[in-house]
Amino acid sequence: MKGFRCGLVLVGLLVPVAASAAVASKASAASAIAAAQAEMKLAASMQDQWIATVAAMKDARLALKQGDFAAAETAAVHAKALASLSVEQAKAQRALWVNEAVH
Amino acid sequence: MAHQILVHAMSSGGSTTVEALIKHPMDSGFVKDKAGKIIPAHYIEVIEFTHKGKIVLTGYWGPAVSKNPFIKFSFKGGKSGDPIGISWVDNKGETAATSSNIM
Amino acid sequence: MKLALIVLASLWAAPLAQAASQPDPAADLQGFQGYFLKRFPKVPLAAYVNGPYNFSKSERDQWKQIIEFPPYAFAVADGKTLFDTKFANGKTYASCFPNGGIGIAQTYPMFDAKTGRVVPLGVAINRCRVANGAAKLSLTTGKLADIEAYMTSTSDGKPIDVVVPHDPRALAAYQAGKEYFYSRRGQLNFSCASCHVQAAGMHLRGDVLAPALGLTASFPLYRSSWGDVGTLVRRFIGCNKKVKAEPEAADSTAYRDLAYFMTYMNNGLPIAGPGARP
Amino acid sequence: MTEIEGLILSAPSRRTVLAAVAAGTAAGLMRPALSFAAAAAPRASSYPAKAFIQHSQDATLQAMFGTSSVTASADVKMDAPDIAENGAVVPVSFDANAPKVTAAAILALDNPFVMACAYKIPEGTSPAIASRIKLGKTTKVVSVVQSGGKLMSASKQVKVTLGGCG
Repeated sequence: MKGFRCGLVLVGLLVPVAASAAVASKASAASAIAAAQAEMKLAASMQDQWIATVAAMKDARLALKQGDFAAAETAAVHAKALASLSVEQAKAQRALWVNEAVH
Repeated sequence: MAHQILVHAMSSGGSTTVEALIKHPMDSGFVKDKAGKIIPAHYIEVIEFTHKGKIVLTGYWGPAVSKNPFIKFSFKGGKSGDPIGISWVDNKGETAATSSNIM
Repeated sequence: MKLALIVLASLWAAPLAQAASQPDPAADLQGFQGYFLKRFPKVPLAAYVNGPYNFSKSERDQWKQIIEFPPYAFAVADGKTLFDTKFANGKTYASCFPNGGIGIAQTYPMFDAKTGRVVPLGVAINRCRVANGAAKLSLTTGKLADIEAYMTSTSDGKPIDVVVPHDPRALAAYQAGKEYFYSRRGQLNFSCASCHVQAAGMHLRGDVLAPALGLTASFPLYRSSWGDVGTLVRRFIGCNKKVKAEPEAADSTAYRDLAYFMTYMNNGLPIAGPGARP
Repeated sequence: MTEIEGLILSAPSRRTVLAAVAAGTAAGLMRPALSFAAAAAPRASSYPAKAFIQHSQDATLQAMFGTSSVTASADVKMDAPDIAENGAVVPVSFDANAPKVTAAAILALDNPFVMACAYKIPEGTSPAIASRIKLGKTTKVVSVVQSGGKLMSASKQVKVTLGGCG
């Protein structure tokens, strides 16, 4: 179980590298941030927001403010990927927690 | 409530045991606060214990004494009802004193 | 947006399916305490309130010296002063609680049928303040923790007696707390149970992990690493951060329910708060 | 890790303190502002400031006692943990079985400043004192006692680990 999770985390870290190859504009950065924000909202509603997600989002917003759209988009994509992972984790736990419960 | 001193003094078998807990931050001057600013050194330098006015112990403390310092010692003599005096002065010149009776 | 809604809907379906089997707090309690008693046969039930000190002699010896004159003594004293201080309207905290607030800490968290929510002692203290025209205090540390320390000290040794009434809302809150406790979260993928059930009594770096059984009994707690007294909620926030998850709000339903479940699991154990830990 | 036997279910002294605080009795919570018989503040001028800013045992002892010559002695007993549960609060005590003890000091050799605390011990006070000190990292802790003008000591290595669950 633990190994599976670690695998997911690694994938999450690789995603932004691929995304940064695309050409970024203010609009694309903003939409990446919006997409990440929606995913984060979902994660929070499932009581599983990762600290790294919030940090990546903060980086994205800061880069956007400074006009570095490529960096903003990269960070936002990273944030969304992390948020998705935590959502996956929370979804899985909805069923798996029972296995850890002491009866 | 800034400068409290808690004292237990108990006499038995011809000697008196004194225990005291002193409220003081004992800031070492090496620690930073949340904003990253060094918290200035603030610690008790001299503490004096008296029995019926006679000094029974003088402590010299540095910044390496724990926050809210504790001390325990004993001296010959002393009987129930005798006053035990405690006073201290710190590196900022603040002082506090209290008196308690032997139980 | 529509897609998100569908995803959400499908997510909610799972817990509904689980809720089909009725929560049975009394059976859980028996199983939970039995699990620890079987695993650590030398530790008597009541001793679990001393947490890690059942598992490390060195730590226990230091602790014994420290509680000889415990560092939380000032919090208890300050808490008493605050507790006895009148609000602007002339009333005191005593007016908000049964028995004037003395010797009642063991009954919290309490289910409030009016609001349908769980009310931990800290929240009850804040409610009392608001009802008497005072502002809320931080639920984690400072004055509220001091008041809690004093109130808890008046319950010293009393058996924990948390009630989950036959109210579907209370049972749902209990079940939500249980699910929170056992669900892994955060980037490190740990649940509360990972450390405090599965790894209980083992070392995590320099510290011994306290078993969940007895864990809530010594709160509020003076932790040397905090340098002051903090509440159970403060520990929840710290644990969430440790596993790289964003903490919930201090007065969130999640934390109230978690405290409800965890404290209920300690029913029958003596109150030993305030406590001292590294 | 297995559980250990001989548990203390409750701590009587803790109870005493709680009860005393709750009752506001002699065991005694005192506030300086309220206490009428408060003693005068001690004189800060007697503070051996120089001894508290040294980085070695020798320099510290020289500044504190005027000599750095010290003999390890079985007559000095020292109690300190093998592993500190938290470096911020480490209980350390000493007990000297020696005549005419006039002063004592506790040193932590790897702290930024070596001397943690020192005591002037008048006649009639027993040369046994317990206090709590901070240790920055794993270090040798030394209790030095001045007996008849001579220094004798006991020492112990205290391991300080990172608080794992801060």
